[in-house]
Amino acid sequence: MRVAVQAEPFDYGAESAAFAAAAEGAGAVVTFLGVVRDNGGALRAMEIEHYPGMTEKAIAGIVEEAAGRWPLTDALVIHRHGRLAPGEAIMMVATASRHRAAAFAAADFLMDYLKSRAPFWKKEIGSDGAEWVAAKDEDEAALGRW
Amino acid sequence: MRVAVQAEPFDYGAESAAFAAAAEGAGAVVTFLGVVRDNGGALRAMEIEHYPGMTEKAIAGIVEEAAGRWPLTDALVIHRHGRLAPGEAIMMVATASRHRAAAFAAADFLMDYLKSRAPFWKKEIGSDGAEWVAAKDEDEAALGRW
Amino acid sequence: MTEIDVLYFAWVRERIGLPRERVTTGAATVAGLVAELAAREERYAAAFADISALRVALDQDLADFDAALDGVREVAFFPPMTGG
Amino acid sequence: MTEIDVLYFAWVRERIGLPRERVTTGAATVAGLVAELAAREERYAAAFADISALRVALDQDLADFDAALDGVREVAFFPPMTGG
Repeated sequence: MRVAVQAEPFDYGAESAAFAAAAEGAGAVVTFLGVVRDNGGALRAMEIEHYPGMTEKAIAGIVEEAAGRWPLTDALVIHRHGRLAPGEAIMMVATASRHRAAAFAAADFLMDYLKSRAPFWKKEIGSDGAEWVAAKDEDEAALGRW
Repeated sequence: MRVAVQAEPFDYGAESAAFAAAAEGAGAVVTFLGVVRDNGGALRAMEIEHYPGMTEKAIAGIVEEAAGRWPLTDALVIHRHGRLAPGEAIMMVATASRHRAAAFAAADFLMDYLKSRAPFWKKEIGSDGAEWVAAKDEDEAALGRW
Repeated sequence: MTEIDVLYFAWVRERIGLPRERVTTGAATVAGLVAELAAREERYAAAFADISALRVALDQDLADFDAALDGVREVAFFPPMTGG
Repeated sequence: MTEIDVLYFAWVRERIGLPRERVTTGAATVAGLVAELAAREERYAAAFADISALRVALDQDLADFDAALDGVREVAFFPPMTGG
């Protein structure tokens, strides 16, 4: 299980390949990659603020919760902070399990919880100003699925 | 949208990276990788038989069905046939969409349908003989989720 | 009477002992064709003993056993699929 | 009276105008601390005007506004999170 919170870009292909290669005994690997959308050209940059110290702790807690609910052989979370350009990767999640249902459910769960329970805040820098992204009711509601 | 049915190995990391790089406008990419489990050392090889001609057609139909249900910006299915060793990648699926829920649901859907509706048959070659893998009731039941 | 290509996969292929053959049949439906094949020899009877354990495709599309063979050129018999 | 580090993030930080400060307080609960802060200046009052739009963490764990401050060394206020 690995959690990385970093300003630097990460190599999604290389991380995915290394995760799969290390997933001994797993029959199923699921990955999720989040990318900054350009909103039809209106977005110049995305600023991601976080709470150093709490971020790593919160994500580790979410991963632990997932590992308690599904028989995972491994899990990975990488989340960036700082200034990102449209098209750049924000974060990725990977899960490995013997069976596909557990790998899918755990990755989906991790995303729902990272979205609403890890201390990150997104600000969109557009051509006509900057705005904090508002949390969506549907994101909070999604937690009720688990 | 790309479908590949092949005996040759594929490069999961490179395929994932290329898929993500081409996913213009998508905010979310989900991949699934299926790997041959070694069943605690009891498995020597996995033979995958398929129905040339129908296989490509059936997978293309499943991908089309997924694209009709969720707003996908792209999708990829690679499935191998022939003789595979434990630890080798059998197949992968990738989906891209603006939002994570659609990317997750479509990848999960593709896996359920590829499992039970694409003409592949697995045979496990063990130290004490060979046996065709039986379809599981739960795999057929999984289709009812959609 | 028409000529149809009949294909077998996985354990159906192994039980019958060949991957495909050309069959001359007067059967109107898949079930009729199955009855003709099963009557041929013990290995066919064994392969078709339990229809519920089999699937059928007509010209590479999944079909039912009561489907008509009208205009069909290729029939395939196989066990439930186990891809993914 | 005890000393507590108070941290602000995202628009709470922007509205108050600083990322963290050391606060001397006699408040027993988070809600008590919020009342003290809101009474200070207009920018604090603005930041804490709608508590339902805020979240709080005590020593880096999410908590409720009626939680006690007993032994807490770090309190953070921020809007609902938008990670992922």
